[in-house]
Amino acid sequence: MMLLSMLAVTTVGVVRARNLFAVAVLSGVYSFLMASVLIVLDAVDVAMTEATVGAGISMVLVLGVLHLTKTDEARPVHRALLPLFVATVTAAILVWAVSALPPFGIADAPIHVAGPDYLARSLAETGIANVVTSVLASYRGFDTLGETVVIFTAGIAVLMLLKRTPSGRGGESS
Amino acid sequence: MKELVGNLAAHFNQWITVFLMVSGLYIVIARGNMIKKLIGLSLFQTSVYLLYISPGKILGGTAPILEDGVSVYANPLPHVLILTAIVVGVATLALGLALVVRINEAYGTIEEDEIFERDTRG
Amino acid sequence: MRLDVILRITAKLILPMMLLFAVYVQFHGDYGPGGGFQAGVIAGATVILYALIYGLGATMVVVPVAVVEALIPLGVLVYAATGVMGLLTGGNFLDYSHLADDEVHGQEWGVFVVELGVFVTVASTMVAIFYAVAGRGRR
Amino acid sequence: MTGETLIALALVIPAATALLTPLFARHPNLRESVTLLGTVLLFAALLALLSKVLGGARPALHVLDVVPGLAVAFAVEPLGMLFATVASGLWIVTSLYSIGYMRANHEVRQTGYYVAFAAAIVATVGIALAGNLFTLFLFYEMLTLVTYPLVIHHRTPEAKAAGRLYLMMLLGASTVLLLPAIAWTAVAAGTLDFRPGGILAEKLSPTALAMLLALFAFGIAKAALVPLHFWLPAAMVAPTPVSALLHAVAVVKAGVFFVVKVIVYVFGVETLSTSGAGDWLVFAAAGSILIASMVAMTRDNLKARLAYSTVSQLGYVVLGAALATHWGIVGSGMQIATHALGKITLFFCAGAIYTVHHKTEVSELAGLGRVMPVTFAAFLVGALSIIGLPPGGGLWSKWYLVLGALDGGQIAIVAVLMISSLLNVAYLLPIPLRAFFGTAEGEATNGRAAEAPLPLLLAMSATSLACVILFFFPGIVFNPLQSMATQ
Amino acid sequence: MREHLPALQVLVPLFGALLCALVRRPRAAWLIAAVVSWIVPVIAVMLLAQVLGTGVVSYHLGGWDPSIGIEYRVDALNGLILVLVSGMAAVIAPFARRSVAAEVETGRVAWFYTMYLLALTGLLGIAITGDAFNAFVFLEISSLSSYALIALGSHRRALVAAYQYLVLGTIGATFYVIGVGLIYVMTGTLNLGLMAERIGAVQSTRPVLAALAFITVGISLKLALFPLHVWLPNAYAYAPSTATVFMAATATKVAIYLLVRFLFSVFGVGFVIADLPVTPILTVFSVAAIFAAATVAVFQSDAKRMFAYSSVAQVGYITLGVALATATSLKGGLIHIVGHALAKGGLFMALGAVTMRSRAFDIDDLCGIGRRMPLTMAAVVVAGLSLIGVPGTIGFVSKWYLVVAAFERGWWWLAFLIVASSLITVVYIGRFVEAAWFREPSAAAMGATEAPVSMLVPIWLLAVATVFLGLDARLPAGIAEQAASALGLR
Repeated sequence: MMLLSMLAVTTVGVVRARNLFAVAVLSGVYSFLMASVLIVLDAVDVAMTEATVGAGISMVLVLGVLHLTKTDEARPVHRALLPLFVATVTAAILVWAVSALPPFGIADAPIHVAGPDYLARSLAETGIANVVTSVLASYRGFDTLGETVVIFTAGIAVLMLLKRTPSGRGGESS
Repeated sequence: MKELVGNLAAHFNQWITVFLMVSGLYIVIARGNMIKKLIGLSLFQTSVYLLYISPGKILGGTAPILEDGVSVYANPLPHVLILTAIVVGVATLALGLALVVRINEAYGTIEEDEIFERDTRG
Repeated sequence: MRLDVILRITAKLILPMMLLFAVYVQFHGDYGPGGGFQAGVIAGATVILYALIYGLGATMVVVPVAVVEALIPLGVLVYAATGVMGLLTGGNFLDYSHLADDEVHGQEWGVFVVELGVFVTVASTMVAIFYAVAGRGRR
Repeated sequence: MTGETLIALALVIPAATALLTPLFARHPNLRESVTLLGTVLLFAALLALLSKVLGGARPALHVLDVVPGLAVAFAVEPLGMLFATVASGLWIVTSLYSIGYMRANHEVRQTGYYVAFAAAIVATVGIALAGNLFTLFLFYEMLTLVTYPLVIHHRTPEAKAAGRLYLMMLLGASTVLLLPAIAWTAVAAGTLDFRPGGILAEKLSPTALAMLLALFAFGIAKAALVPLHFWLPAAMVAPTPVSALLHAVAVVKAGVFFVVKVIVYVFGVETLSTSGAGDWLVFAAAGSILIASMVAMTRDNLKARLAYSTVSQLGYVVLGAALATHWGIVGSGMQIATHALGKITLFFCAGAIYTVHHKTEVSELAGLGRVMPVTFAAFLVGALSIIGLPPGGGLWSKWYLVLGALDGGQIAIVAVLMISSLLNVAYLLPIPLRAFFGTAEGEATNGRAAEAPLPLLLAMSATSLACVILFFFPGIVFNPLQSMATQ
Repeated sequence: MREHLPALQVLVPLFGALLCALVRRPRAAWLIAAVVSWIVPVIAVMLLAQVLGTGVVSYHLGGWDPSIGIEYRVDALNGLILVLVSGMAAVIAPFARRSVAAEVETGRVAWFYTMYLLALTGLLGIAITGDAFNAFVFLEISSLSSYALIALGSHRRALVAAYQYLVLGTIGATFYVIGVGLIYVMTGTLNLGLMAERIGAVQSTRPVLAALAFITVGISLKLALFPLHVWLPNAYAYAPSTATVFMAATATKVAIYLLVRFLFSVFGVGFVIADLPVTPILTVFSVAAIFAAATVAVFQSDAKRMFAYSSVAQVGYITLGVALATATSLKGGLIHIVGHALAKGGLFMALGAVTMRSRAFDIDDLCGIGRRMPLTMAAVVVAGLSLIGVPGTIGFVSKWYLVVAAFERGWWWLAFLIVASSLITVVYIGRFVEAAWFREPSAAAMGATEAPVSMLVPIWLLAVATVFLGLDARLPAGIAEQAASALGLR
């Protein structure tokens, strides 16, 4: 609960801060907090990834880009009424919905009862103790392939956008 | 009122989740600075992680890494999904930032209002 | 200048350990938290750190751009090819059961190779992006 | 040859003409002979088909199903047969006329002109022989689209403006009113086929029937029922042969033919007369007749006056059908044929006058009759036929319409018919009379060749002759219609 | 091999993309893309034939049961979509070579084709998968690659367009994930089929209702349902021609498929249509889209933008077919998906050819282009007629079904709205055609010459297809019929 509240506070900070460096750092903090929350929730793999990605890659990327652009955010000229409205509506629907979800942490929620029983079969079928890995790489291996393709896509896309190609370079135009 | 408090206790992390989501969404829509927008976007996506992970937790359980003497584990499936989601998120962020760099070079600014106004001026 | 020296020496110590850690995370993924993705990130970070300290030029000698850009699709290729192997060995796509003589080992092998593919793509992508951004920086 | 083959030929021949014409763009003589050949062949095919139909046969041809329920199919029946034959017969004459006219006036884009013309004939034949509402609609829209280039033939700003009006009114009405009407029919009747006695019997309430009829009557803007007539005068910017065949015969007759066809084969005369859903249309048509005639009197431009006269004459056809009586149907059928012959004659004359003396206004024609007697003689005959006086075939159509009105017990309508005939006299007869007996202010002939070129003369005398023939032998038209109406 | 067709459907383009990224030579990349684009439709057609012959095809990836693994599932509905998407890709391939060479700088051509194939992979993946989360992954693949493709446009606005699409697209995708997550928490499965089975028990609980809302909104963002369309016009207008053609012909269609899948298969017709006010809401937005977007299109000066807005309007017809939720209306919607893909594909290809030959985008600069590029512009006329819905084109068939469906429901006012809207289409198509054919050639037009054969052939293929299917639409209609009955629509 403590962590979660801190998360909330950090978010407020992100919303309010105008200096983008501060925002970047705050979002890094946010990621670390998120990671610790995830650990509490027994999602160690996710926590590890969130830490490396959120606090690592994302922050590096943002800072790198900030280095190429400017670092202060201008005050928005137009009124923020519509966004506020959209946000509140979304919030209302979500609160309305989640407050009817099965209570936190109980063992007989649908996803545990009706959900797939990886825990029971992982060792027997794949011999892998870390069920997350076995599900990731085998049971739902296709999602992970897709995930890798996403990285591939993003990588090529960024190269395509940022890499300087002196047009008509011999090797490529041929 | 009482059941509301009870509800709050039972769903505290979901309520926080909602708060994070919405504030992320708010940043995206309300702010004109393209980098800020992207950060808001990743906030928005990150908050979804909790929505998936929280229900997977079983009180008294441990991480889904099988070992002897432990019987209650958290549900691994949400973890897998979220791992994918994280990757998708960072991929989007990277691409978005690349675009921002190019836009900054083309327009000399990353404030949407200024960009539109420069375009209308041709 | 002295700072720089210190930096270089510490880096000399740290970088190998980082790589080692990456390898550990990669292979220990079956028994503890970790896997191709996280390992890839760490490895990529190592290279980037190296570039930050020893300069882009030096890094591009050690890790040439062309190689990096070739590795991105190769990683995915490894993954997909493993899937196709399953398809050729009489199972469905991504069915590792027949990769080894008994199903469980087949699965283990499959998972191992697949994670390797993820590792390659992730690490090389990070480096490639870094190169691109850095190349953008020096104008 | 079987009826199916003949139907197919009737569509293929003009289509082939349209496709072959461009190949000879470089050699005008070859090109024109292709056109003429096409016209003659088509006419022959239709005559052969006509003989079968008169023999009581009802050939049909099912081409394809677009989707279940939407079929491209043809079914020949007397009215359509009549329409097709008249149109193709006049196509021969008009082509002859066109050759003379286009060359004499050194018109541009002649190849495109002949192509579009042939395409228009394809559409017209398709309309005439269509076996269900969808097929009819298909060719109806096609006719609109292929005649558009002819309307804007001169590419002048007013031509384009007219073209825009033409498209928007015809397409607009047909999509917004006609298409829903057809869909409604499909949903209500479960079929779109034309059946003797109609397909809507006991399917809809009288009010619904009236509404549906309104959708059809106004959706078919080609019928130029006031107030949906503006496109017709506007379309007069086209070269005269176009106005002659398309906007006095093919296009507008396609409209009224559609209306009659719908009333006879979709609603069914019985259903309509018993439900009384057609009464309002009778009066709408009557109004259209009178208003258009009055406007025609005020027009000095010859082609404009003829156009408004057309609008009012089309009113007769709709009226006859709306009466939903035996003689009414026969009358409107005959009106289609006789008015076609009469009005095309008048347009031929107008074109001849323009070609030789470049006169477009009625007021300029005084004394011209003595210069070009043949032209104005033809004009006189055509005018008489349209008014409904001997020796013009128009007499008979008017006669049967009056009978139909009396059957329907619509005395008021009889009166309307009388009045409008007087109006016709008032705006048509003065033209030839002043031409013959009036005195030209200034020189009328501007000293050039007096009478029109030969092809033009041939064309107009042929049509005027046809008017006279119809006066002496109305049976040619009457018998098939009689057989249809008595079904 | 036959039983592995579902996997191959997605793998072939994926491997193609990888190869393109490895061999960096433009010509070779195009060749790979072309070969791939010509293989996938064959696979798709075989799959569809299999479905029509022996019923639903199910493929278990990794050999795991759908309850624990990921399933590929092909029925008449997504079989049709697969054929459409891959077929369009096959037609676009020959067109792409010259167009891309002209618009994309040589160093990036190979990457362009990589992205293009990835987009294809993503769309096929969304269409074929039977797993809600897997659909999300492939949605992101197609989205990310589309952003990159758009950003390759020559004008700097292309970058901004790509950025806006990225932001909105990501919001949409995230909404979708939220919805899926809620359903997952309530039902404990991600497999669409199992969801459909289990959702009945919890269908009126708040999370499921919210899930319906989030999924609908999220997908609506991707399919550019008015007023969530703001990203589309700029994206289409400034992307490279080939990318525009591909997206306009396929992307929105696949999103619509996903919406149909969730509304009618997962949540179920009985629940969504009978118990919830989905029909009126969706109808209102669709009609709004049809009129608003078409009206805006009339006032565009840039030809590509004009047709982009027209796309928004045309999507309205399709969603209308979904909204009315009768067998007839869905038939109309599905046939319109096909028809619009053909017509709009042809139009944007023609514009691409014009762009290559004249470098002009403004309608006023394209005056008299018909004289210089008669064949191309003739195809534009044909495709335009299909957009208007003139009988004899496929555009009419779909409109016919929609009007009839409206009458069947007794909503005669809706029928009139539908037909009235096509008048607006007449206006903007007419405006373009008149400018191209009946005006004096402009400077840019005078410089142009007829498009190369490699472009004319695909353009005319599509134009002819619109007419052919307009005269014989029994095949698509039949498939649509099957799909509708499979979804339980009457």
